[in-house]
Amino acid sequence: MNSYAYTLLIPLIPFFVFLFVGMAEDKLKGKLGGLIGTVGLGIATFLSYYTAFKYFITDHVHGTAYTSVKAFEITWLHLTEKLTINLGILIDPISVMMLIVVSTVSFMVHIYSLGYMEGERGFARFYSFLSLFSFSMLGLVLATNLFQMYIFWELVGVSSFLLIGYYYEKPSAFSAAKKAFIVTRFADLGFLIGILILSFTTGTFDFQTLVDPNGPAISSAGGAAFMGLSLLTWALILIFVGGAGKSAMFPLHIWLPDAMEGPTPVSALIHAATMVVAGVYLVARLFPVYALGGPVALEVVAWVGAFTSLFAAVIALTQTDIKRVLAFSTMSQIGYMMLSLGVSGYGGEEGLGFMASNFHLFTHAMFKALLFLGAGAVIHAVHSNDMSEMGGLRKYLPITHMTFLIACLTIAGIPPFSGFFSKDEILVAAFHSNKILFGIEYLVAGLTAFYMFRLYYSIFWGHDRHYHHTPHEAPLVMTIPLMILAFGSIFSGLLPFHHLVTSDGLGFDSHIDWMIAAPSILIGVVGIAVATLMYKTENSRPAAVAKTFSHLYRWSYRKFYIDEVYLFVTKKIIFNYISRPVAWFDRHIVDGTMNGIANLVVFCSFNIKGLQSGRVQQYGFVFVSGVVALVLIFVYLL
Amino acid sequence: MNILTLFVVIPVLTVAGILFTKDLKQSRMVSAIGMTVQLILSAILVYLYVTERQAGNMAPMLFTFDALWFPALNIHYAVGVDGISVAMIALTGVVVFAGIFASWRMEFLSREFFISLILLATGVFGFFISLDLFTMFLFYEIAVIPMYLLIGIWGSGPKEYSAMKLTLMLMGGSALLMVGILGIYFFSVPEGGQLTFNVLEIAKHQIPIEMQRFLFPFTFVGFGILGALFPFHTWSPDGHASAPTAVSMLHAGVLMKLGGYGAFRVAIYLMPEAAQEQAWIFIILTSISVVYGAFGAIFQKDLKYINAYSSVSHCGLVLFAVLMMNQTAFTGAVIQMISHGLMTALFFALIGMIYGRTHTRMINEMGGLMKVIPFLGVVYVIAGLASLGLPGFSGFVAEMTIFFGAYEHVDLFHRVATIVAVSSIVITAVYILRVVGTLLMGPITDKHFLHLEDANWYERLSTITLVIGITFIGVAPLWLSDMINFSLAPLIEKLATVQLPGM
Amino acid sequence: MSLIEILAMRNELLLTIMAMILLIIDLNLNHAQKERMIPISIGLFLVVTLIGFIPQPDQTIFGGMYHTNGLVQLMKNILNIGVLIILFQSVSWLRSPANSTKISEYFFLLVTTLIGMNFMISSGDFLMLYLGLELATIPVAALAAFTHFNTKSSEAGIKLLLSSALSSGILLYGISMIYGSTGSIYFDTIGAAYVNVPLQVLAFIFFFTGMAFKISLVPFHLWTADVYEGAPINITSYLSVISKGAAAFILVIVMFTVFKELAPVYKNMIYLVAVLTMTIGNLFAMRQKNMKRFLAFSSIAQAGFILLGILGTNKMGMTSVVYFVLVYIFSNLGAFGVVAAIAAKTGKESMDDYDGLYLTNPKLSLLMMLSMFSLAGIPPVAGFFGKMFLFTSAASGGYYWLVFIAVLNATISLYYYLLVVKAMFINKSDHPIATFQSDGYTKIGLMLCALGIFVLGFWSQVYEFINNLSFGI
Amino acid sequence: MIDNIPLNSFLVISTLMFFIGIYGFLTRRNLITMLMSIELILNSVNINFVVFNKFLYPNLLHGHFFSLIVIAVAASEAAVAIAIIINIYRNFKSIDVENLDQMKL
Repeated sequence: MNSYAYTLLIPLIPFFVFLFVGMAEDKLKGKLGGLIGTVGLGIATFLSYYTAFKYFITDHVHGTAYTSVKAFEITWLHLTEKLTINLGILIDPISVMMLIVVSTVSFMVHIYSLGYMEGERGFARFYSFLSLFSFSMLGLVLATNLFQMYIFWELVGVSSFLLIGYYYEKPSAFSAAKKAFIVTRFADLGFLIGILILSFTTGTFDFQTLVDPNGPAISSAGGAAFMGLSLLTWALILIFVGGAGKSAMFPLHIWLPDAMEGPTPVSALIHAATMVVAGVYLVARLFPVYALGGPVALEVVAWVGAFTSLFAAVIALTQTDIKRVLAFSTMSQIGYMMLSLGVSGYGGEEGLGFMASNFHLFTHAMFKALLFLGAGAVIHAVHSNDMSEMGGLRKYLPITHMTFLIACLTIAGIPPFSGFFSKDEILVAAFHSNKILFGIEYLVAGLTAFYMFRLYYSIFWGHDRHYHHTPHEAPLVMTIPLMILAFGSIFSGLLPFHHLVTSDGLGFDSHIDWMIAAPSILIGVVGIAVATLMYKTENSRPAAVAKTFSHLYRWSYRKFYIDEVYLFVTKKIIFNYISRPVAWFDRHIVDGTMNGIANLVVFCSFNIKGLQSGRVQQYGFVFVSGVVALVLIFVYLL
Repeated sequence: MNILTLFVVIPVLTVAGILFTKDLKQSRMVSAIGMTVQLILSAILVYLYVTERQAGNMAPMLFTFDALWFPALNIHYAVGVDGISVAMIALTGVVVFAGIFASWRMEFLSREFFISLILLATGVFGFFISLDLFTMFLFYEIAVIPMYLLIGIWGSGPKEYSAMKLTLMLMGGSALLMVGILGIYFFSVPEGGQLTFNVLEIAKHQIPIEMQRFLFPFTFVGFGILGALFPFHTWSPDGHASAPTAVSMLHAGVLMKLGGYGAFRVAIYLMPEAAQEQAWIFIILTSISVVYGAFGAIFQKDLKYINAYSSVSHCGLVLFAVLMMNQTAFTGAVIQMISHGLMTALFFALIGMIYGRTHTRMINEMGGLMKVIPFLGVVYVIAGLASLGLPGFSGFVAEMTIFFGAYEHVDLFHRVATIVAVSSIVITAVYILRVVGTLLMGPITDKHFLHLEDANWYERLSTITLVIGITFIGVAPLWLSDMINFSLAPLIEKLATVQLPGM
Repeated sequence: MSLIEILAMRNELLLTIMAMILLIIDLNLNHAQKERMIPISIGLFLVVTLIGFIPQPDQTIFGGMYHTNGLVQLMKNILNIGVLIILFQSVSWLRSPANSTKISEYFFLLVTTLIGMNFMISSGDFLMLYLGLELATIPVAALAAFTHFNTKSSEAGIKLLLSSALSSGILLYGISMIYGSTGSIYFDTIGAAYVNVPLQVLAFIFFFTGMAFKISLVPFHLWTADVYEGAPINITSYLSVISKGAAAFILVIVMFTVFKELAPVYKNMIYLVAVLTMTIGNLFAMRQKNMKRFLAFSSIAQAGFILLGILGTNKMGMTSVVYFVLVYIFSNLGAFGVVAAIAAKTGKESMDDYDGLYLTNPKLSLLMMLSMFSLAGIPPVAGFFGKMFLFTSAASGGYYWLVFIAVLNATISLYYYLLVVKAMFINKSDHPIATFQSDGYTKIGLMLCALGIFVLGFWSQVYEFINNLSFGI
Repeated sequence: MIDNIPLNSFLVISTLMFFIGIYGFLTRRNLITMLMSIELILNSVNINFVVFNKFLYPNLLHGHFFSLIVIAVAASEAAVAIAIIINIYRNFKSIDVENLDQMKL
């Protein structure tokens, strides 16, 4: 026990809120459930900020490395002699950073939903699920060991499942939830196997032991090899598969767009800011192991990240559902983070990428949550997700409009907004490690600026569509979070991340490298300009462009048919070519054999009935021949 | 009287009491009282056991009681429990209790129903407490035979066929078992010693290896049939599908555990050498049944069939773990038995309750039930999440322990088998969510469902009891796993002495 | 030889006296009064049975022709109990107008055959054995043909008589060879002189088949089904329980004493016959719809199990055989008792008539179910223990595969026993057998069976008692 | 004079009788004839006993007594048999064994 023991409350408060609100769901009238949830999370948020303050400022001796502190730990289960599952709380730079992100966004969403979800059936249920999610997410970021992380990883998955499927009477909503759960579950399979291998090669789950540069994990790097790669590398790759599943990295990304079926605040919280970056967090958590133990695995991370960011950006160009556009942009931004982790080295300047990744994670959480909540406000106003049914909203929704614009500029990487700083660090890191990756990211920066402003213009500019009632600005309870987040997205860029969150805990100095920054600003501006040209006012240019690149357009619009491929695999292969035969085999072969035996017996009993002819002389004959047979066998043969 | 003997006496008294009742009300009241007492008793037993252990009692079996029954054959009525049997007894207590309340409205021949149900329970309790192979076998058969009447009389669908099939296959299993047990008996002691059926006595020395080679398959498969070992599982889907609710609960929840428990307590414990040699065959079979059952479940449309196949998968995991033969895997096996017992009992209870309302078990004929029967719906979701191994529920603990135990083996064969088994968690998720989706979610398909009433008090009681069990183990597994762990020590020592020829 | 020694044969003497008394009383009764014979004879027989339990020293008289000891006495008592139950059960049948004139004949013949069996069991040489055998068989033939107007009955009678005559002819031929080769007919002298030479094996086979006929082992069983079906139910139960039991007793004794030198040979023979008997018996029983015929075949299968005990050729083996026969008497008489009670009231003997019986006559159905489970060897009823011990003794000889086959057969038999249970409990019937009350005698008979079925298993002293009297090779 | 007939020829006779008896039993359709065949079997047995006794164990009498008993038993057996056969004749108006197959399978 130590001065951080109180942090136990941070996850526990939402948990008890969940229990209480969940049990007393139908008793809680009106917004009571929501208020309880919000207050509970408010406390948790306050504690998180206090922790951050305490950890980064008051408790920290200047010039020394940030050490990781175990605030609390209990034994949960003994597995083998060596392996024991503990539950606890680990305080170190990234976990505190995540603590801030999660609690802030979650708190914002809680407040926002008081307005957004007003009058929904099962309002209290919504809040109980939100609290459950907050609990699981906080537990995940505070995990002291890999297995605890896995436990909460699953819990996060299920609460996301519950929230996506919140409108469970809509079949599409539930199937989206199902898809999300099963895809991530499939990825978690990799994670679990990774854990199995890693824990048996290193004999521990504990992060502090794992990331110790001369601990069992990294020293086992040269250990037993399988198919050319060391077991450790395999473990890391498999673990990354788990992370990729949660963070919607290609090709496990298919669940994220559908997940937009959930209520918009949920998308903002889970599918933009927190849960989807769990993958990044996982890799960051084990970063020393990746960097020192399995560089190959790290390369995989980099390339997957890079590809996904490009891939998603291209799709985002053509989507018309605003939430889907945001979803794909989320994928693309997470791609950035993964890449930047992938290109990073360990320690000091080398660890720039690591720092940049977390930095971007932080800023992205702010502006992406802002974007989603803004989109939510828009949807709230026009009751539609489709761009084509929007336009000219800027005069109806001034606040939303402003904040949305800020967010767009941020994501486009225009200084002095925070996005610029974090993205710039990433580009620098990429530039120093691998020019190709750098090129990709550079391109993606442009694409991002383009499609974001495409979105922006088609929502807020252009002429009005005929709305069945004039759109009105969202209530204060919704706009205040927007403003707070806008504030965050503007100024969070000024945080000295290179002193706070670094790969080895030691701060280092970094400055903006204008050789890279300038072009990145430039391409951002270019993207915006093109978007302005095409979408500020209705004109035929977009159509023309679409026609010239019709194939590319269609493919991008159909998300490169990945969904169809998956559908084929699951429906056709699994269901028809495995499950159906299995069922058939069971009915006819296995069962048939058993029945066959029974039938055989019956058959015999029918065919020997001739023996019992009812004629005494035949009986006598059988008798005598029986005697003769016995005599033959036992007198002459034996 | 010895506390363990009470576990047999109380049900018998209950049966006697039911004989004097007249109608449903009285008989269900008597049986409810009896089984409540039984439940309390098992709770007391757990408490006594834990305190006894903490007091430092290191005996392999506690509360032992031994009475010579057939001196000529040295057959004893010998009872005693270790952590494992205590856990199983507690499980049985809970499931039977829930089962009684789940069949609160058994109008037709209610007296006979409760009598047979409790006779079945008697057999199960007796099986778990007995240390003497003869009495063990006796109780085993006592537990099996009432199934015929229970399914045949109160069942649904092709009940005669299913009942006959189930009974005959299980009896065929006991044919194998008989050979195994007699074989063990005649080699229980070195030449000239007093032959014995007592497990502990037999375990003291090694059965000749060539006899083990001959007897192990008999014993293991004999128990395996009851544990739904592929390809001898085929009685289970039909049987479960035709059985009335409480019977499915008891059967899948408890009776199938006799298989795992016996395979562990008799086959492995008494014949470790042969087990080591032949494990690979059965590991292949069990890994098949783990995946096979899951895939089989995906395709089914009848709720009970789905659950039956998932039971095949989960019980396959039990035997799989038992065959892994290390401390962790054994612990996992026992936890899995308990968790599956609770989960599947809960499932069957819910299915029975839903069936009682919608009068169909075909998932494609139902939909949107969550809206009309929220309580049952929520509990069903909980059961589903538990059975797909979500943290916080017992299934997760069990599966993780098993996987880690299995993965402890360093050789490739075991690890591949493990990974095959691990992959089942995804398939499980698929079919569970498929059911939940079509059954509870979406719009209401049939307007008759609009005025279904939600669970009554006895249904709530029966389900909540099980849910509590599941979550309790899921949240705080440590006490349970330690209790089991400790009791495994003798077996682990015995295994440690085994010289592995070849492996 | 003093007169006191004659008392060694007290069972036989008492039964003979009883038979005489019955005849004398019968002379002084007119048709109306015949009914009185029932209480008188049952009372007398009860007395005989009770006297049988008075302990008695081992003795050998007539120069070894006749000997008695604890085991023999026990066997006789077991048979007495069985016959007593049958007497109780047959009352309602005797009261039917067709038989009311022949009541005393029935008792007389029954007692006579019992005398024969007693002599057979305690015989010390082949002459006495043969004499007892015939005395036990011929009156049964008369009983089988008891209902003289019924063609089936007389057919049964003649079939039984002819085939038994043939078998006893062959048996005698075997005995003559034994005599020729050893020069003696006394068990002990022969047992000492017997060796494994072809002639004597041949002789043994002839003798064995003669006994196999009595126990109705495959392939010497074919008469069984027809005779059982044709004969009146109580005679059927008598044949299937008492005479089978007696034959089993003497067979196991002879096997363990006279032919012990031949054990290596006859073990294989018994192995073969046992497998055949169990399997064929089951296969035939599966299809039967007539309850008597059904029980006949099932009793054939049961005989196969008895051989497993003999195969043990040790103390455990003999104990298990005697114990099994004891249990088997109660179980089978329970079944036959129910069939008899129903047939006496309604004349229905087919399994289909039993549909829905439980709803109308629960007690009968329960007893029937218990008997079925006991015959199938399902715990907790006694049959389980009987079978279990037979298997144990077979396993003690190392015959694991035989045990396996046997238990599989037990499973098959469970199938058709369950068919009866199914008919009574599960099947629905539009016109089930109406509810009826049996008379006191029948009730007592049935209750005795139920009691035996329940108690014998758990009450291990019974087994111990038998075990202390038994012996092995 | 009997002494100069060897034992074997007696045994051959008895064996022949035995098998003739069995043959008759299995083939004759008339119940009475079947009974007679059985008598043949029994008599072959009697011959056996007597000659064994006379030739091998002349100083003992077991064989003789045995054959006497067998004769007596055979007589009683025949008596009962005839009784039943008469009864059958009443029922079937024939004593052909072929008719006696109402019960089969």
